[in-house]
Amino acid sequence: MPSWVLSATVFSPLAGAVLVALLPRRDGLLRTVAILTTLLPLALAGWLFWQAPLGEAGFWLTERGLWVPAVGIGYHLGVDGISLPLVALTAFLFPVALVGTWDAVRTRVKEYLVLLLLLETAVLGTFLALDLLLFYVFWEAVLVPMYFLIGLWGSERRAYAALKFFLFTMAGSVLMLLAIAGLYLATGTLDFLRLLGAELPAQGWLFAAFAVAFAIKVPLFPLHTWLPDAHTEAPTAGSVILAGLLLKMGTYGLVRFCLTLFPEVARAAAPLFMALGVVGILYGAAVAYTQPDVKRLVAYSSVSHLGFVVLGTFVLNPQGLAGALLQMVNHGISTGALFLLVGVLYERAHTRDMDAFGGVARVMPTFAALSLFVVFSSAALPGTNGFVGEFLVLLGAFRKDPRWAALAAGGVILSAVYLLWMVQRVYFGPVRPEVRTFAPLRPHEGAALVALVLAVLWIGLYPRPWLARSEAAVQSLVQRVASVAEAASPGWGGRP
Amino acid sequence: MVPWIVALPLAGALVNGLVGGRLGRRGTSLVACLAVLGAFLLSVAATQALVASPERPAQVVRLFEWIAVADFRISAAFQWDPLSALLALVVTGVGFLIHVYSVGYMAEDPDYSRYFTYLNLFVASMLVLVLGANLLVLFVGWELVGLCSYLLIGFWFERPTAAAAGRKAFVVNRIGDAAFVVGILSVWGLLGTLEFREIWRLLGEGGGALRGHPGLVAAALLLFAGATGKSAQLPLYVWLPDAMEGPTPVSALIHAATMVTAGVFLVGRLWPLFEAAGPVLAAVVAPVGAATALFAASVAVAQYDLKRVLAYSTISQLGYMFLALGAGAGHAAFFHLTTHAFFKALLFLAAGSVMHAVHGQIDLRHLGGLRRSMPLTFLGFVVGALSLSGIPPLSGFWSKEEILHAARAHAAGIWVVAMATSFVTAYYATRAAVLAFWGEPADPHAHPHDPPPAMAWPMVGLVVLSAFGGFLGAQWAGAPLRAFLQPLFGDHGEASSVAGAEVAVAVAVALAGVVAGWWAHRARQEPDLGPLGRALAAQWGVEAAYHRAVVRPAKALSQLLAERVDAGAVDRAASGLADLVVRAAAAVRTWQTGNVRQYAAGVLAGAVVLFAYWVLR
Amino acid sequence: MSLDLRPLFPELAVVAASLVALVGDVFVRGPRARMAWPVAGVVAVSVAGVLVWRAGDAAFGSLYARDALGNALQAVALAVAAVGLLLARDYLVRTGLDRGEYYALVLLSTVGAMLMVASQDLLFLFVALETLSLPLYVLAGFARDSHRSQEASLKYFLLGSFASALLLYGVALVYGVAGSTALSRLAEADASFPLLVGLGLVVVGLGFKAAVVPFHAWAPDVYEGAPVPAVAFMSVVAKVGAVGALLRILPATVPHLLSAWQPLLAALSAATMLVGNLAALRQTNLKRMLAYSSVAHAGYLLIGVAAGSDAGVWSAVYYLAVYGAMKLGAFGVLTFLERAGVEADEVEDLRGLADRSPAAAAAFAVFMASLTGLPPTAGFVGKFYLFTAALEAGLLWLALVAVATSVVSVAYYLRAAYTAYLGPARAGVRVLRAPWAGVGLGLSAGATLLFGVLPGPLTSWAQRVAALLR
Amino acid sequence: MTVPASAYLLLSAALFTLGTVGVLVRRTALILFMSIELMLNAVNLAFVTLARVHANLDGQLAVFFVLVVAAVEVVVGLSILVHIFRSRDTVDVDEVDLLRG
Amino acid sequence: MEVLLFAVSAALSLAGGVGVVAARQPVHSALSLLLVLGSLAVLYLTLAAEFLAVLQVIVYAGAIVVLFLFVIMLLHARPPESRPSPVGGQWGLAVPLGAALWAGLSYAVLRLPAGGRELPPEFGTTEAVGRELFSRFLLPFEVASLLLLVGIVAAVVLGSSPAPPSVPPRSASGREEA
Repeated sequence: MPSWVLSATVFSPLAGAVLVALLPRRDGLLRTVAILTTLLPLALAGWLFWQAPLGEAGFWLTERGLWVPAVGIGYHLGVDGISLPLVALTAFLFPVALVGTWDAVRTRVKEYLVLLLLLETAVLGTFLALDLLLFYVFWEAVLVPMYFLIGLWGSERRAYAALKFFLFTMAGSVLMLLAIAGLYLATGTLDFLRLLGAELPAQGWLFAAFAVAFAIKVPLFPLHTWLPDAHTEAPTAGSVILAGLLLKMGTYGLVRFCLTLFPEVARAAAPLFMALGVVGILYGAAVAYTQPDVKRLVAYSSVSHLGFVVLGTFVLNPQGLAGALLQMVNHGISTGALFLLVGVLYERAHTRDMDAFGGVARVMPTFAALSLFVVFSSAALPGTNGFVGEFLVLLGAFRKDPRWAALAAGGVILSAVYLLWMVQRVYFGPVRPEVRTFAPLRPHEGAALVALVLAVLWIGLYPRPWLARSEAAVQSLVQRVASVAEAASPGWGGRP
Repeated sequence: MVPWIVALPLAGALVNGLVGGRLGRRGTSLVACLAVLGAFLLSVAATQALVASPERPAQVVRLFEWIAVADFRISAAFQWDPLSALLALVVTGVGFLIHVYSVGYMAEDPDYSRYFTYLNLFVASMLVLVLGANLLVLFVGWELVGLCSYLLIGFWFERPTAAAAGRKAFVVNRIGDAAFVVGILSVWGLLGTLEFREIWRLLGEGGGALRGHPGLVAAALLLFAGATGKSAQLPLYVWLPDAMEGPTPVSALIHAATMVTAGVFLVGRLWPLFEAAGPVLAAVVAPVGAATALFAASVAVAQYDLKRVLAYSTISQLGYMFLALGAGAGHAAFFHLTTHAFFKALLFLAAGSVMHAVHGQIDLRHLGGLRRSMPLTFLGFVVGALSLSGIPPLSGFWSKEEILHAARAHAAGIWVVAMATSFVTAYYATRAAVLAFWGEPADPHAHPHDPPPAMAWPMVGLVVLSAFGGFLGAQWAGAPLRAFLQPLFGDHGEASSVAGAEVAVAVAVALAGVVAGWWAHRARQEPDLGPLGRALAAQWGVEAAYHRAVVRPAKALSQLLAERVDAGAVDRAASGLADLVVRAAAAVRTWQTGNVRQYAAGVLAGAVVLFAYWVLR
Repeated sequence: MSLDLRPLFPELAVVAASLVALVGDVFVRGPRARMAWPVAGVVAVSVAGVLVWRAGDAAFGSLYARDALGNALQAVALAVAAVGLLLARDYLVRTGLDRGEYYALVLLSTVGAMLMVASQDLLFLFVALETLSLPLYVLAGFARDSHRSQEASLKYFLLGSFASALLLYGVALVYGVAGSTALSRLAEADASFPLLVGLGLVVVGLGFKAAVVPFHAWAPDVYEGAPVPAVAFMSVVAKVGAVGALLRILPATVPHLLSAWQPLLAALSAATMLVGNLAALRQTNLKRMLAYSSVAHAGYLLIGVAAGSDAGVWSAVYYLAVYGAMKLGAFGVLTFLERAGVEADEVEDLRGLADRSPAAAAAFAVFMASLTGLPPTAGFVGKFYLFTAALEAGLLWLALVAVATSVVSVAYYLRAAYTAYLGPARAGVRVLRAPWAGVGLGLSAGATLLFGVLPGPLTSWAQRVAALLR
Repeated sequence: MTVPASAYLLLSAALFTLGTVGVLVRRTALILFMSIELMLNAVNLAFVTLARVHANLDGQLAVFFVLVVAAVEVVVGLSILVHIFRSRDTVDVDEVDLLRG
Repeated sequence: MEVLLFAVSAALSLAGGVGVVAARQPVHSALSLLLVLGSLAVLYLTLAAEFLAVLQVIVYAGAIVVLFLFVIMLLHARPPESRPSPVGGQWGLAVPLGAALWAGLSYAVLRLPAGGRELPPEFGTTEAVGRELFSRFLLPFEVASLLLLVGIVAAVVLGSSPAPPSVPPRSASGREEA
């Protein structure tokens, strides 16, 4: 397989963005071109998914080039079992989000689409970059498009939310930048594969800097307060991408960098992260319950769900890690779909206040049926994708310490509580007069939701293709953490 | 063949769900009923094969590898053995009858195809539950039946009470399910497998080295906690009475005959595990079952909503089954499970007929005198009530007798409770029948009549089963059920001889209950039970206590976390930092006065500081 | 002693262009013909740039050296001058200020900066500094009839002279210690109190030019009052000269005194970043905000000086180049705007820019992102180099201050970029046609993006400076 | 050289300080400007003294250049001052504070 | 002799310095400045800088101070510091800062290496200085001519009455009209 596939995957949306920028301002045309553009990375990601060799742990396709030769920084992309699912998810979610919100944005359509396409390039790059500086570039490049997406097409408090989102993430990532600089000084390289074999100094501090950056992005309690605001104020497609993909950048970073580069510290810090994960699961669910705003409710549910991912990551065994990986994908699909649902409702009611709804299931039966699928996927009902991921995480947690699993299982109860509460208030109950005038589900909305529901069922019923592609990578990572930890004494490293 | 048993109703659900609207009512009903009938016939065929082979080995069909990571590998697989066969027959058999009944009952409903979609989906899910070859597949079914229960309870979702009841059912079940999940994890952690056959193999013969292992005890307790949720046992029973918000056929199928027995099935399925877990069965399962049986029966005495009476009765009867399991009489529990499915479904269908006839009226105080106008319904209800009360020779008598016998052999205290329950059961069953069918019609202008054939024939079928179903397990008939289940529960536990003083006492107690019920309500009056009556009507205050101790605090805690902690502290910390920066920014700006001389002073000050640094260095 | 003037050809070219503009102004009338001055200026600086690019190393007496550091910074200064001239033309015509003197002053100031970064002698440095500064004082007041412009000019002049005097005393002290003002002699001097005080006063004087806290207070006022194109030019050229001189004097000449001056420079750097970014945070006047941003950037540049290492030097050179592109561009966007017939200088005046000139708005967003230090812009790469240099020098705390203030800076840069995308436009604000400035803006934006996406060539180029320092 | 160099240098320091104080305390732009000239002259004195001390002419040449620069500064500065005075009728620097914040 | 000259000149220059800073009238300041310049010229003579002494008198006293005086006349400067200032006399800042500066500078100059080297005979003469100026310091000398050019341009730009432009003159900043 030619290695330029990776570059093509990453940069095809960028090319699309340029194209959209150059085309005349005819909204329909622009939207069509944008959607067609996103099909390119989808096709390429699909091909990667198809071609992925099973049982191979390393990066099975890499691409190298010189980038800043003067300081020995390279252009290095690569895909393995850990990044592949996320690449596939990204390539899948963007067209779905674009189709699902076809004409939800009616002002400055060109800018909107250009930003979304830029965002896709940045997200894909984040997941594929194998040079730390390149990773950081993509990581930060995500911020600006997202900032504008929230700030320009968001709802009432958009400026505040956009800035808050930016400041929180930036605050963490600059620390990561320092850590990257430190790594460079210590080893003379930022090539991920070379760093794997290098002797790293002051691992504790480096780990901490990386971990804080990722924890804010995840977001891990108590660094999560940017998230409800950003999710709530963002336009629908923005929320879908934000929840579905941007949060994954944090969890992906934890797995890819924190675990892999600093295994000893990761082991030492695992209890802390597990605790934070479990706190996040319970806290997010508890806070979600009394939110009057549907979008805020979904946003807090993300805090809860991402807690599972962190928990699974740091139990440091194959089931937990595989579950965490799968749960990243699942959360992307389910919560992305949830935000799409809210977007469909918002299109009709222009409010997100749960009190304004009631009886939607009577007026929009198909929509309600699809919604229930999504809700139960989010509530991890067996047969849906959520169950597979959460169960694996719980299994991993149980192996580590049954008490963690027991606490986390509490989150399973709570997710049913708040999600069904939402369903009861929005979809059920007497039909409110305002709701009676709701337009039925439109074809593009339906198409996006059906695509998501099919993904929900695919992973729920037959997750093998996903699990098999990451299994080897997961196992080798777990072994790496375990073996290094045995070889060296765990601890918080020295001072930088 | 086995996967097809599941596939047929699933296909029915799919067809009705996707294109049900275009099939028309007749098409929808045909698809739904035929799917279940097909599943029933397939089950019968498969059961015959099983009966034919004397060892009755469990037959496992693997479909595909479902979840596999490293040493954890689980397949989607079905298992056909006597227990699943029994349950599959009950589910598809009773299910078919209720499907047919529903054709009549729901004939006027605008969401006809949605109803049958759910109902077919339920049957498929229940079959997944009973046919699953490992705990995880069982759990899939377990949760899916919960989902269907949720959907069907809230079928008339525009009624706020229905929507709330559905959610309550799901959430309360989820509490049990969470424990169940941890139980599954424990089993895997302990045994490294979730396959039933493997579990049996590893824990056969009393568990061997693992007997009484604390992990095993924990696993058994957690799994039992899951069972209490689904089977509405103390303390998680509260959802079932509210579940009566659903259409009555649903109550009959899900909340009486099949789904609620899933807990009993689970314990039976993991019988070797429970046996190996040591004291769990005797110390926990039996007392919980007994307590639930008596408690729910007592509450049923004071209910006026006919369906609620039946719901509490169901809870009570499920308590019997757990009592039996706790007493070690697995076959008795499953015998009762089967007969209970017959007579309780019959009772519900009769109640449904009543509702159908009197325009949804279900309050016993506003019913009465239906005896003459609805003879078939009257017959069905009385047969069901008497069977429930354990009056010979109806089916309930035989199965209850087995349980009482086992209880007596197990522990005197349990037996006493069981007898007391028997009395109360007969009392409230008679009370309900009297209030509904005797006396003068409550509304002289109404002309209630027996239901149309689609609803009548299933009732007839269940009347027959309720009356004569006892042969399945009765000693005089050679206890075929016991023999059938023998590979699972073994031979231990002495069979009831159905003779002698023991039976006489039991029958006497039941008759006493019937007589008391008749006597107390013969004039359609409610005897004043004083404070006891009020306590009973209020379910001993359990619901209120839950509200005070769980629901309200949970809501308050959530509110507290959202407002005080999240917005008030966590977010405030971040915005406080931002405020600090902004205040510093404002301070810095005040230095910029626009005055040149001050700026010069600033430059000079900088220079002086520089000097100072080099002097002091 | 015969003089080989060849190394001075670049400077001479620029001087010649300035003379052309001055003298020609007397004779030439008519708007079309007057286009000759900017064209001549741009051509001259381009030629000078090529000459600098091709120039080898050569010493010119003991005062002036044509070396890698000088060449690099001269190239930056020339590029800045070229873009600065392009940005000015449309504005000057519009405001009736289109006089040859403007171009002459810009070019003379550029010569000052060129000499300053190449000077090997403190005395010569002083003369060059004045050659840089005096034209800037006049440029600040070039909008003769504006009270604000006058005030800017007066403040800049008075404070600038004051700072020059302080610098001069520093030179005297150094001379007293070393017996010469040549840097080569300074390099041999041992640490002594008078030497350090002398160096300190030199730092004060140069710090003033670069707008380093606490010598920065003039900058916001002057930038607000002066005409926009002049601000764009001066905000960059003064920094090129001053930071270049600091690099030459401190890390390149007295590395053996590192332990003496490093803490001080680091402290200045930290204070500058903090004050600059904090003060910019609440500004509603865009020119003032950019002025404080330029203060803040002086702080970032000082990191490179404070690091005192090869990496520090070349990182600072890199960042100077990048800073030139993004700052010129940021101010340049303002030359497109006009409110009620005068300069539009409020952040709010940007409203609606995206609708009326999408390209300008997009470019502005790029400049803001780059000033913030976000990838994939050049500002990010530059900051990364500087932070790395700080870490390498063991100045972790300084790096932390730098990143923390970068985060703070997000708030005001992004707000400005964001405002450009809000509508509707403020009443009375017009977006003007400015083809010359458009070219300048395009060049700046192109450089900002190019050096961010493909930093390799510029990095190698900057690194040559460090290699040849030794 | 009977008077020690340090005496000259101390005088220069004192004059320089006087100049800086003048810049800080005077409001008339002209006087403020003259104070700066005073500072430059103090520097010149130091240069001349140090040239004498080191017995090389660099210091004296420095004075020459300072002189030239001072002359140009005066031209430029006075142009600015006169210009401002003509349009605002004041040379009080405290009144020149349109720009602030 | 030298001591006396030094003492008198130093005293006069200090007095002049105080005068520059303290005089109420700009004219008095200018005259005080003249006093300083003159005294310094004398001191230059004692320091073997005859060329500079001459230059000091011609350029500074003869040109610069005269220029100052012209401007003072032009502005018919009245005592301006009558209205209250927003920052006051700033003495509170100036005195401690000045004291610190003076202390620092004094300490620094006292620690400079002592001289005592023999001077060449023609040291400081016009010829000697000129030779240096046109050899080693030729470049700054040329640059200084550029500076003078800047001065001229400044005078032209700021001093000339505005040429009648094709568009009406506009101020560069928007807020002042408000």
